[in-house]
Amino acid sequence: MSRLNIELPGLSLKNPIMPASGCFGFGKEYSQFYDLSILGSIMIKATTYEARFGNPTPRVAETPAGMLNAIGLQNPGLQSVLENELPWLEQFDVPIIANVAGSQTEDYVEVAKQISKAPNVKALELNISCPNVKTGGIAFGTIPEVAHDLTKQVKQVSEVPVYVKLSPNVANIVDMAKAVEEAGADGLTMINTLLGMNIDIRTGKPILANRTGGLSGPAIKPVAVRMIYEVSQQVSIPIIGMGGIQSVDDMIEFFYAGASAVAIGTANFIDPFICQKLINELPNKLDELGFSHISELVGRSWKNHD
Amino acid sequence: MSRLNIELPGLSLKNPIMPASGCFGFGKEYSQFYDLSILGSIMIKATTYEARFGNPTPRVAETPAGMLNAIGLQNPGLQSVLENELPWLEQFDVPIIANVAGSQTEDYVEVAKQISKAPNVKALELNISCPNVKTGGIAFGTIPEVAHDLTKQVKQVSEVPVYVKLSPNVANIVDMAKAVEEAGADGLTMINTLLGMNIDIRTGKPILANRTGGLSGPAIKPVAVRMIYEVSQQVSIPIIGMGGIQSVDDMIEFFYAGASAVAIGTANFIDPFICQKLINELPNKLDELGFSHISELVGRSWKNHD
Amino acid sequence: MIQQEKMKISSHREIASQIFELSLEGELVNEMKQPGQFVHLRISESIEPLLRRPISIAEIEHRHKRFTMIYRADGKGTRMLSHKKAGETIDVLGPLGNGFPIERKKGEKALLVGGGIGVPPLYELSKQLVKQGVEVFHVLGHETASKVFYMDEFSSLGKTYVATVDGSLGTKGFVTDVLDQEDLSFDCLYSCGPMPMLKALENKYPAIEGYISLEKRMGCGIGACFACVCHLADDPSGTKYRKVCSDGPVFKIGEVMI
Amino acid sequence: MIQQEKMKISSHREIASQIFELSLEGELVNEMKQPGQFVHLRISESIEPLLRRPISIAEIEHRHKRFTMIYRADGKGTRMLSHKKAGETIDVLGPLGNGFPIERKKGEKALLVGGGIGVPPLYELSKQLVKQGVEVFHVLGHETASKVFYMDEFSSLGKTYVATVDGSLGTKGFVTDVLDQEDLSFDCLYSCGPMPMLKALENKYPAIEGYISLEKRMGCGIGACFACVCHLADDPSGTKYRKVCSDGPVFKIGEVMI
Ligand SMILES: Cc1cc2nc3c(=O)[nH]c(=O)nc-3n(C[C@H](O)[C@H](O)[C@H](O)COP(=O)(O)OP(=O)(O)OC[C@H]3O[C@@H](n4cnc5c(N)ncnc54)[C@H](O)[C@@H]3O)c2cc1C
Ligand SMILES: Cc1cc2nc3c(=O)[nH]c(=O)nc-3n(C[C@H](O)[C@H](O)[C@H](O)COP(=O)(O)OP(=O)(O)OC[C@H]3O[C@@H](n4cnc5c(N)ncnc54)[C@H](O)[C@@H]3O)c2cc1C
Ligand SMILES: Cc1cc2nc3c(=O)[nH]c(=O)nc-3n(C[C@H](O)[C@H](O)[C@H](O)COP(=O)(O)O)c2cc1C
Ligand SMILES: Cc1cc2nc3c(=O)[nH]c(=O)nc-3n(C[C@H](O)[C@H](O)[C@H](O)COP(=O)(O)O)c2cc1C
Ligand code: FES
Ligand code: FES
Repeated sequence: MSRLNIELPGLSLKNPIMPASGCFGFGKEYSQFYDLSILGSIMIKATTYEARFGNPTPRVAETPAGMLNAIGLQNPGLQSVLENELPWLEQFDVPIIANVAGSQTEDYVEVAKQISKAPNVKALELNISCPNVKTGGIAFGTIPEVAHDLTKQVKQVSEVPVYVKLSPNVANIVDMAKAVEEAGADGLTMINTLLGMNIDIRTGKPILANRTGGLSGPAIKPVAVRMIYEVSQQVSIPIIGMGGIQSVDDMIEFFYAGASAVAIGTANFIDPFICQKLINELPNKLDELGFSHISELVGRSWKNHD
Repeated sequence: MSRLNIELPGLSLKNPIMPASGCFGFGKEYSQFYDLSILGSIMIKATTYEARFGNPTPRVAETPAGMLNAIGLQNPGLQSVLENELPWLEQFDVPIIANVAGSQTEDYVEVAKQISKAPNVKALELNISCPNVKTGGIAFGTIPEVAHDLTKQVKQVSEVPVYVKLSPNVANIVDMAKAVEEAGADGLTMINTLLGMNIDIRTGKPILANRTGGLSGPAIKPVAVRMIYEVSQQVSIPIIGMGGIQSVDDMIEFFYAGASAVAIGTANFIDPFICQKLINELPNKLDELGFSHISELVGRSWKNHD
Repeated sequence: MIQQEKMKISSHREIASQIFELSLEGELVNEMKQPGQFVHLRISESIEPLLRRPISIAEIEHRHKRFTMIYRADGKGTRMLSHKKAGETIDVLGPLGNGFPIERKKGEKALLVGGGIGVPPLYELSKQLVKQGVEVFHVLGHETASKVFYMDEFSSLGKTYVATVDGSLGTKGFVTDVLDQEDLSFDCLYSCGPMPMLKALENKYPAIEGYISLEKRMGCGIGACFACVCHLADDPSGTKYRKVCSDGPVFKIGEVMI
Repeated sequence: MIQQEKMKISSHREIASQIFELSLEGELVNEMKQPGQFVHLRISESIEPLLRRPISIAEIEHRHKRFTMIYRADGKGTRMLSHKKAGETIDVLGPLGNGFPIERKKGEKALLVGGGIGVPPLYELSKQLVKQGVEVFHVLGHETASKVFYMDEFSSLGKTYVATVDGSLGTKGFVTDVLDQEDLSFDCLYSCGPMPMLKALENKYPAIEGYISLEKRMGCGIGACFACVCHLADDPSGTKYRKVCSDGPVFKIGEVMI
């Protein structure tokens, strides 16, 4: 398995494959299907300071090669995550990336401060890009100065490296990436969902109660690959890539584009064993392509090789 | 057919269905399949002042439920369009929307001035959003002030109403829409393609010679619907909607979202008869949904009805 | 235990207008315990449709390692499903959720009320209740006669009333119209169907012991994505919830807000 | 005239490793004029794969309203195509483009050079040339013996040489190695295959009359989208072009930049 291991700030990954935040809960449900210790890491569901119920239902809808969600960051709140979810995950030999969300800077800072002390939390993922929360959230993800400031404040209190999760709903993703890199981000995760909507022909109304939601799944893969390709050439911090990955070939695209590791979101809903399968299939793919270690693929689409 | 007619600035449309720019050339090829006079309008291929060869090939690639293109605005140039393409189209009883492109303001202005004098050109579509042209183009489509200024200058010289084609590659589509409305735009067309990329697993390199390209097709439909939904509530000029339409149900979503007419792009490549089919099927769909005229659907997703 | 299995279609036929009966065979049937559980079907290996579809278990035949579903081919996914033929396989995730509690005393009476595609799970429920010696009454509501299915099957288990909206079969109107006419007495109520029907039942029988099965749009189907939550009924804070996929789909009447 | 038709599969079989021969029947065959034209296939009614796939016409049988294609199942679309069975239908757009000019005098010699999946269109071409009394030579290049197809068919029309990259059949190496060995004389050259092969031929026979068939990724396949253009060979301005789909896919050697 040593062909797959990868070292990222705070994270010694057995392999570069992990479930994406919000698509794997806090791991319990998927632990019925396979041993979570096989995973490179787990990005747990966004945690906010207070418990949140989230948006009214329907919260998901299907689109061509994609889905929309407007969960609205439902989660049991910081205390419960610290007392119940994270201790439960300690039985597995897997580093946790804690997804941190909030509607104002103080929330982020408080959650980051406390959750980064949990023994199995090895990195934070700063969710500045959730499209489904009304207050303030959008500015964090679309204005470089605001993202810079938030990152800086979170860095000051976090005891583990901080990855910032970028929103694709911007005109210039490189500006966002550079802003958070300058603020001290240790890594980037990208992309979050594209803002979308669909309408029920029968009722004439949006299917989601929240009206708009985040588009994920294969439909957004070309946008994710393009953004990772652009950003990886302009920053020196590593990227964990995500957006529509369903197969080993999809993953390879992300590595070639410039990602150092990948996360799987929507595909877990379609095949609960997907992460396990991809971990098992990756070594054969490396053989087929003639690589000895996964790191040789990173950024190959833009690096010069003979 | 009077259930389908719709009046827009400069355009008396028999029906609200037209091919989208760049997906129908200047009409000749599709005239082999059906009489172009049945169409509501035709959005012809982008015209620039000088002839352009465009980008190197490969120029198209396939993605999940979508395609990428980086044609690079290949066209025979203004003079040839005025002398050959537009006169040829006069044999059909169909108003033409001329898609105007350029890499600097002067180009746009000159093309707009001359092409708006052609007898069958009833409106211009200002292409400020082509993602596949390097110089300048991107600023026209992503910075409200720049778009405002360009629109204003084109309005001053155009002899027909001006529609501005918005790019979806922005954080705030409403700001863009308002900026061009204030500058005097008579209508909006949206959306152009999302910027994307895919990579050939075998070579490790982007499939498109241009590396990135514009994503179109069903994959982008939820983004288009969401943007039209947001913009139509904030502006008072009409919207011609496009992005992934393949069926009558898809069209209905666009009308409900707030579009007054729709354009069909990528779907022409899959089914050359698609526009004809949609025109024929629409009246039955109106019956099924209980509407007597297409205009009753416009904006229904956000308007209050009992 | 939840399993994922490519199960073989042993039969597939249209039993009413747009209503299909689909039987599948495989090991996964061994895990099916309760009536009212459901499975999550992957309709196609392709990206269309992307998401799985939740469908209730309508009959379990452990001896044959076979179970049956009844579904309406309506949207994109179920229409694609309806084209599958016997001998082909379908990727099934299940059994999911918690079904109807059936521990009842011999001689008790149970009222089973179903509406439209909420009717199917009541069939296995009714069979299991009857096996325990419970007397069952069925009140089934449908749009119109051509959509009605399994009348003989239900009738052979207990007295069966039907209502159709257009009056083309049975009582004209809704299941509640039947209930108003008949004045049935019973010890326990079981129901599955559209929200307005479930609400009407909750209002009509505030004091009765009863169980209802809910529908919500789902992502994962196993409790991980929070797509399918509903509020608890007595929760002024508004933060308590149940997940329809893993806590339900069956809830005690009054437990959750409907 | 270009037509769109749902044509019936009359036969479909694997004739070499991953190489399939697919015959379709329908009225559209009446429109097929020239060898070297192609069709644009819609593989599925679903959104996967989204785009049509261009495949050359390998044989035309007007009497039976039937034509045959030979393709390699490699990517997503062609692999899906390979699962279709006789009796099913496929949505075909065609015939497209301009094929090989075949007006030649009786007794002339023609050299046909094909590489890999560029070989198929040469079969119909060869048949039509032979019918006119032209003597044909075939030089066919493949990766390896298991990928070779239609050797008997070509041999029955004229002398046929084969090269495989690994030497597992015929000459080891490329078609140009065969040509270097054999020193064939001919009046006209026809070729279809990978770019490097076409370039090598252009260099080897600068003075000869010849026609080559090109491949480009396509959108519309009918000349409307400008996806498939190539530069003209003698055009310092760099703005002149030909569309492979509607001006080609066959061009006179030297006409376009390859
Ligand atoms: C626990 C449970 C049990 C069910 N049992 C049955 C059954 O036994 N028979 C039956 O015919 N139907 C049943 N349904 C409803 C069935 O899931 C939907 O009719 C089906 O998912 C619609 O898919 P489609 O492809 O027809 O529609 P589409 O419009 O293509 O569906 C698009 C998306 O919306 C979801 N969706 C649409 N309608 C519903 C709905 N009513 N409930 C949940 N999700 C929906 C789909 O799952 C899919 O994700 C059940 C639903 C749930 C939640
Ligand atoms: C005029 C013409 C005639 C052809 N004739 C034949 C033939 O007779 N037999 C045969 O096996 N192949 C032929 N090809 C090549 C064939 O079109 C491709 O192999 C096929 O499109 C690949 O599709 P896929 O689903 O296997 O690959 P995917 O990778 O899934 O294809 C993705 C996209 O890229 C395009 N693409 C990929 N490779 C090629 C290619 N080499 N040329 C053009 N487009 C490509 C596809 O059409 C599709 O749009 C021809 C191509 C052209 C242009
Ligand atoms: C149902 C759902 C819930 C999600 N919740 C979160 C979340 O809480 N925090 C977050 O950062 N991203 C969240 N995401 C975004 C995913 O982590 C991921 O970035 C996105 O879905 C793209 O990957 P995919 O296409 O593989 O799903 C969620 C996505 C889905 C589909
Ligand atoms: C091959 C191709 C070429 C295009 N060329 C143009 C163009 O010249 N001008 C323009 O404004 N839009 C152009 N577009 C964008 C389309 O007009 C349309 O906005 C977009 O494709 C979304 O619609 P669709 O999903 O129906 O294709 C092009 C799209 C494609 C696929
Ligand atoms: S569907 Fe995912 S939690 Fe219920
Ligand atoms: S493929 Fe569209 S012009 Fe040739």
